[in-house]
Amino acid sequence: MREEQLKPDNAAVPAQKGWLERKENVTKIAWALYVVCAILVLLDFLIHRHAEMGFDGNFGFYGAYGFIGSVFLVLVAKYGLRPIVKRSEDYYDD
Amino acid sequence: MTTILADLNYWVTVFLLVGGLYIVVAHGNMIKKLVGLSIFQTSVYLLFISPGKVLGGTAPIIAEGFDVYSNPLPHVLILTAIVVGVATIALGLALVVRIHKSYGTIEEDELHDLESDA
Amino acid sequence: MIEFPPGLILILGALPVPFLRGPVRTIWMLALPVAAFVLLYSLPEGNHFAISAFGQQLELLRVDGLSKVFGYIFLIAIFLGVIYSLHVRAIEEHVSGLVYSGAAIGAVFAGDLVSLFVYWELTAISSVFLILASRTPEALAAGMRYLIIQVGSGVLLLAGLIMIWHETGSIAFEHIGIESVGGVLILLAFGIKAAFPLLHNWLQDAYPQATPTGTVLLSAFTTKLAIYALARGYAGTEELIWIGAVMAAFPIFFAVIENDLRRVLAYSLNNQLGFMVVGIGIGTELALNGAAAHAFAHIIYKALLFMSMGAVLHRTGTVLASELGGLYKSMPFTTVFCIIGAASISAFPLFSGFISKSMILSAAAHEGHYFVWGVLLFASAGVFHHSGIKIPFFAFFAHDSGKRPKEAPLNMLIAMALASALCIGIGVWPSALYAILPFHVDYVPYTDSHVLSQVQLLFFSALAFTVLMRTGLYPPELRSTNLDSDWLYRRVGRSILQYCVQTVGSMHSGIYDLVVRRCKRFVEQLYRHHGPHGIIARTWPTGSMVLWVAILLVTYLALYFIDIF
Amino acid sequence: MIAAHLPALQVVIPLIAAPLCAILRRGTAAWVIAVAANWLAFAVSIGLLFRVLDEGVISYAMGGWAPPIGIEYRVDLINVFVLLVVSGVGAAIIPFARKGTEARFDSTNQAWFYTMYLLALTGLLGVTITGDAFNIFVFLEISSLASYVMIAMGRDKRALTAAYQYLIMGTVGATFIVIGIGLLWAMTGTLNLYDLAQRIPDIENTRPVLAALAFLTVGISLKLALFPLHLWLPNAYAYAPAVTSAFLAGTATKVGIYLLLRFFFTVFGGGGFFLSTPLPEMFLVLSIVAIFAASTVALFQNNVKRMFAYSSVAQIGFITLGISYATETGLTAALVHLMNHAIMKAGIFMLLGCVIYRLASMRIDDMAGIGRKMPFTMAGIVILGLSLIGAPGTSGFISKFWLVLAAMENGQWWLVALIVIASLITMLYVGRLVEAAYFREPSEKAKNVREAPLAMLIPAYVLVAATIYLGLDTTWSAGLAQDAAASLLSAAY
Repeated sequence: MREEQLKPDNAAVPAQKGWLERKENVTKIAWALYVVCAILVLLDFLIHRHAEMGFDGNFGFYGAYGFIGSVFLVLVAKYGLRPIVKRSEDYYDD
Repeated sequence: MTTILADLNYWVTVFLLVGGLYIVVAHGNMIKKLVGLSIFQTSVYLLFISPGKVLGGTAPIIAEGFDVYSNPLPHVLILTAIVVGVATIALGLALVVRIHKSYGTIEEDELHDLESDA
Repeated sequence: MIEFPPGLILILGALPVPFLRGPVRTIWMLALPVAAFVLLYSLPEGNHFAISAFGQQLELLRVDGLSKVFGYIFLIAIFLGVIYSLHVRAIEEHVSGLVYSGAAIGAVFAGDLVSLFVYWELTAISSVFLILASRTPEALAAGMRYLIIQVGSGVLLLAGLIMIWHETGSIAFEHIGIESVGGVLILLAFGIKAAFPLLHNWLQDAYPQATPTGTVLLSAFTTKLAIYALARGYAGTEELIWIGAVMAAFPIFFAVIENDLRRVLAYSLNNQLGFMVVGIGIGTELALNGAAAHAFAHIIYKALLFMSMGAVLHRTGTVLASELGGLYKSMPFTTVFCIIGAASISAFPLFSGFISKSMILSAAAHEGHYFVWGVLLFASAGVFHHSGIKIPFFAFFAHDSGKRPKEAPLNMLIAMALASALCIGIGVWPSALYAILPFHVDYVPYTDSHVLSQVQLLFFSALAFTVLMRTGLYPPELRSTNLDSDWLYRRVGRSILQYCVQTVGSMHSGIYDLVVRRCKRFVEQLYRHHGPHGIIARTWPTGSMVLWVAILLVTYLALYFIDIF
Repeated sequence: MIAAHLPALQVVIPLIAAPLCAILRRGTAAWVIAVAANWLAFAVSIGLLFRVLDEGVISYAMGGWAPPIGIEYRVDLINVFVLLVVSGVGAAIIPFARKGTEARFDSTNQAWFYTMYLLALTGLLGVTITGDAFNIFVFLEISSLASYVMIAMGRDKRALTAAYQYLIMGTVGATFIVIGIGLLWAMTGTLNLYDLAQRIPDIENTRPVLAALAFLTVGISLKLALFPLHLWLPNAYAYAPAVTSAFLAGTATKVGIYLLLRFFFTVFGGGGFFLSTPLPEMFLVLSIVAIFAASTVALFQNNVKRMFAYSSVAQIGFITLGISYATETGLTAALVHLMNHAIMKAGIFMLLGCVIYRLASMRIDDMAGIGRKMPFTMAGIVILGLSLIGAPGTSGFISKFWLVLAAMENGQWWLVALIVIASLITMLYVGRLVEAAYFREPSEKAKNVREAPLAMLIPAYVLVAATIYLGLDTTWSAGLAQDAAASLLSAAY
């Protein structure tokens, strides 16, 4: 069981690279995402929104909240939290 | 002075008690410890027997001409206690014999060293 | 009709398991939750099974809407768990799994605090074997820490219940509230098990150390039992709203930088509990329904995620994000199931998380808790980030690790398939779940507006992830230990004496220095004196023993005589 | 007719059976006699219990001499409770004794072993039932002398030194007790406990009475192994044969506790006197030290039997802690734990006896992986271990429950915390054993062992079952103990 899981992947041969790993495809996916996001924002014009609290009915509120929130989360975790809490893997072992 | 003499039996009791205990504490030899223990027990016999004596009383056997008797109860009790004491010392000595056979010594500090190694 | 506690069916049913072999054991273990489920289904509301013990009347089977919904989901979870672990040979894992689930179900139906406490402790004791069964030194240490904390929670519960019993003369488990000291103690006990902030770290410490199958069961019962208990005893306690908001928000920061994917899931578990706690704190019918529904949905998708990571661990021996990647090529089914779980926890429309989480958010908005609502929305985006994207991305895609493990064993795949079907089923037909919630539901999750908002939120989060990845801003996966509150007892506690010596000792000198040095020596001396050759443990010479006797005699004599003078 | 003589029969049955064993000199026959005598004694205890429940205190004049001159046997709720524990634990142990003794001794020595066992039983029952102070001393010595022999019969040669130490300490303790009794007798002229109780209140604060109290305290503390007078106990339990360890752990120290209660509460007059002395504080401190010091030592032991011996010292601390409150709840806690601990610790030592029988070692490293080889034995140990920790559903929980209740009644919250911490330490040392037995690869020695014979397992499991039963139904433990505690406190007899 052990040997098959560690079988080295012959990554040097480009033909064996999966579709998902090729750079141009990744770029395609990213562009698809950008397009979907744009459409979603535009849908705000079409769909009537019953805002519960007023401010959440603003144009693009959820999109902006999700984007900004996520960036905030990652950057705080990376630059704020990690420097404080990161220790070597065997920190508790001694 | 008179008070000390009046309580002489108690002083002897205390002396035997402390002396016996001292031997148990101070001597490393297991047989000497048993001797100490025996002395220590003897103090109890005295403690019980001496208050049983009524001054001017006679042995508690009903006979004409006597109406003051010593209390017979302590004698009975102490007879029992002596038997118990003898049994204890006998058992203790038997154990010492067995310990000597097993370890080759009956000095407690040497035994302690032997057991720590084991 | 048979009226028997379903939890006891599992606990008693676990006893013969060590003696069964092969298919008989499989059938027996699968039959237990099924039988309990059928039984539970047939039970009407009310108290059905009382015994007297400790001189009290103990209600072991209190059936009502709240207990029933938790009973159902716990039985589903153990059923899935049994399937998932069928390949495991170690008997103790099977037995402890069944007993553990039985205890959790028993606790749900406990109508009084004493039987709740008994089951509470039983879940602690039986579940620790799922951690110890990993048989690594780390698992042993983590298991012991887990056990101490869990048993500690039970002890707090005991202390609280005795106080409440003293005050009210009743041990019934109804609304408790935090007006009395006993109520606060019990809240603390529940809070430990529910992983309240700062009481949470046992979860991230212990769960990733359990066996692949053990974690699945652990993720289902302990914390959700606490959620049930909170909903029963502290519904509408306003403090819980704030506690829950903190819980929902802070673990996701840790999750982003965590490398061990099972620990990432443990953090996200913590975050999901936060939603439920908020719901309980709000305490309206909609909020409580939301908390119960979210617990229901959460158990399934979280188990599914742990199952997929368990399968990866089973096949590759690691779940470190830095070591994985590209597994979709050889484990396609597991990949798909993992993505379904990820979609559910992220609350994509048509997946189970969508129809339950939104109830809590709506309830928060209804009651005017706008700030909390905002925090929860942020947490929703965050969940998507670390569980929805990070887990499948780093395990199955990302850079190719070169690992080509076999697909997961058949029984694991079946369990994951069933869980996936449930996730989608609940997401598509929410009315079935809404029907068994404790209160009447007139909530409609699928409105244009709501679906659009959620999809916008999630897609823009994904956009943020993509942008951060492509600009290289996303934190790289690093092998590391990230400190959390366990640092307090694992490091600070241990070095506090040395610390005293260094700081205090340099400030003062002379006598103070001496005292501190004594303190430092205390730990060494503990072993020197109490260890096998220590002064307290070693065989004393008879003489010194007798000396002790004499000393004590003199002490007593002195004490008595002082008294009469 | 027989019912009237139950108090005498309680002691006489084992007393007569003992020399019978010695005369027969045949192992099997002696065992049959011992089982019969012990079971009869248990039946008598049960009979006495029902009589006491029906008609109250029973007074029985030995040999027809009316008290206070003759020796009186007096049975009330307190001592019938202890009689029940002693004879009951013995009744479970004695069938178990067969396999172990058969493997170790020839037929004659087996007979001697049972003789000694019955004498020890006689002594313990006698101490408990008699109402005469000097009689207590005599019975105490009978049981002690027999137990020294039983300890010395252990397979390790260290058993000999352990027995010798116990002999010295035991004799000193018994002598202290008899000195105390002597002083009381000199002051009052009576040896009957209940007569003493009538006369002492008048002279309570005289020096000889206080000296007597000091001697009694130290002497009894020695017998019940209260810290720091416990030093004889660990070796005695660790190196004695399993049967002896189980029997002594279950009964001897418990009878010591009984004496403590009887003298402090009955003879010196209820809770009031006890509270007026410095004893409560003294006991509180010593109990806490006992619990923590002994538990910590247990944590570091490599010999499992020694580990549980130290655990006994700690558990005795819990009992004396309950006594130190001198409240009804506190005394109930003490009595409940007396019963529960007797049962669980006897059970643990019996199951450890099963391990020794197969494995011939008590080192924790040798016991690695034994959980798979001896599943029933280890499962029993785990259940009893849980009870020791105080896990709910076991009798240990009931004990802790009452103890916590007593501490809270006195408003001593810090003590509740200490009790909890002590339970956690207990969990650690029991956990050490569980970890070794279940989560390590079998040691060289453990590889070839198999499950212990049923003849040993069944008696042990009787005690396991009792532990669980008493965790659920407390009619016979806490129910009785509560009444007994109330009568102790009011000094009504």
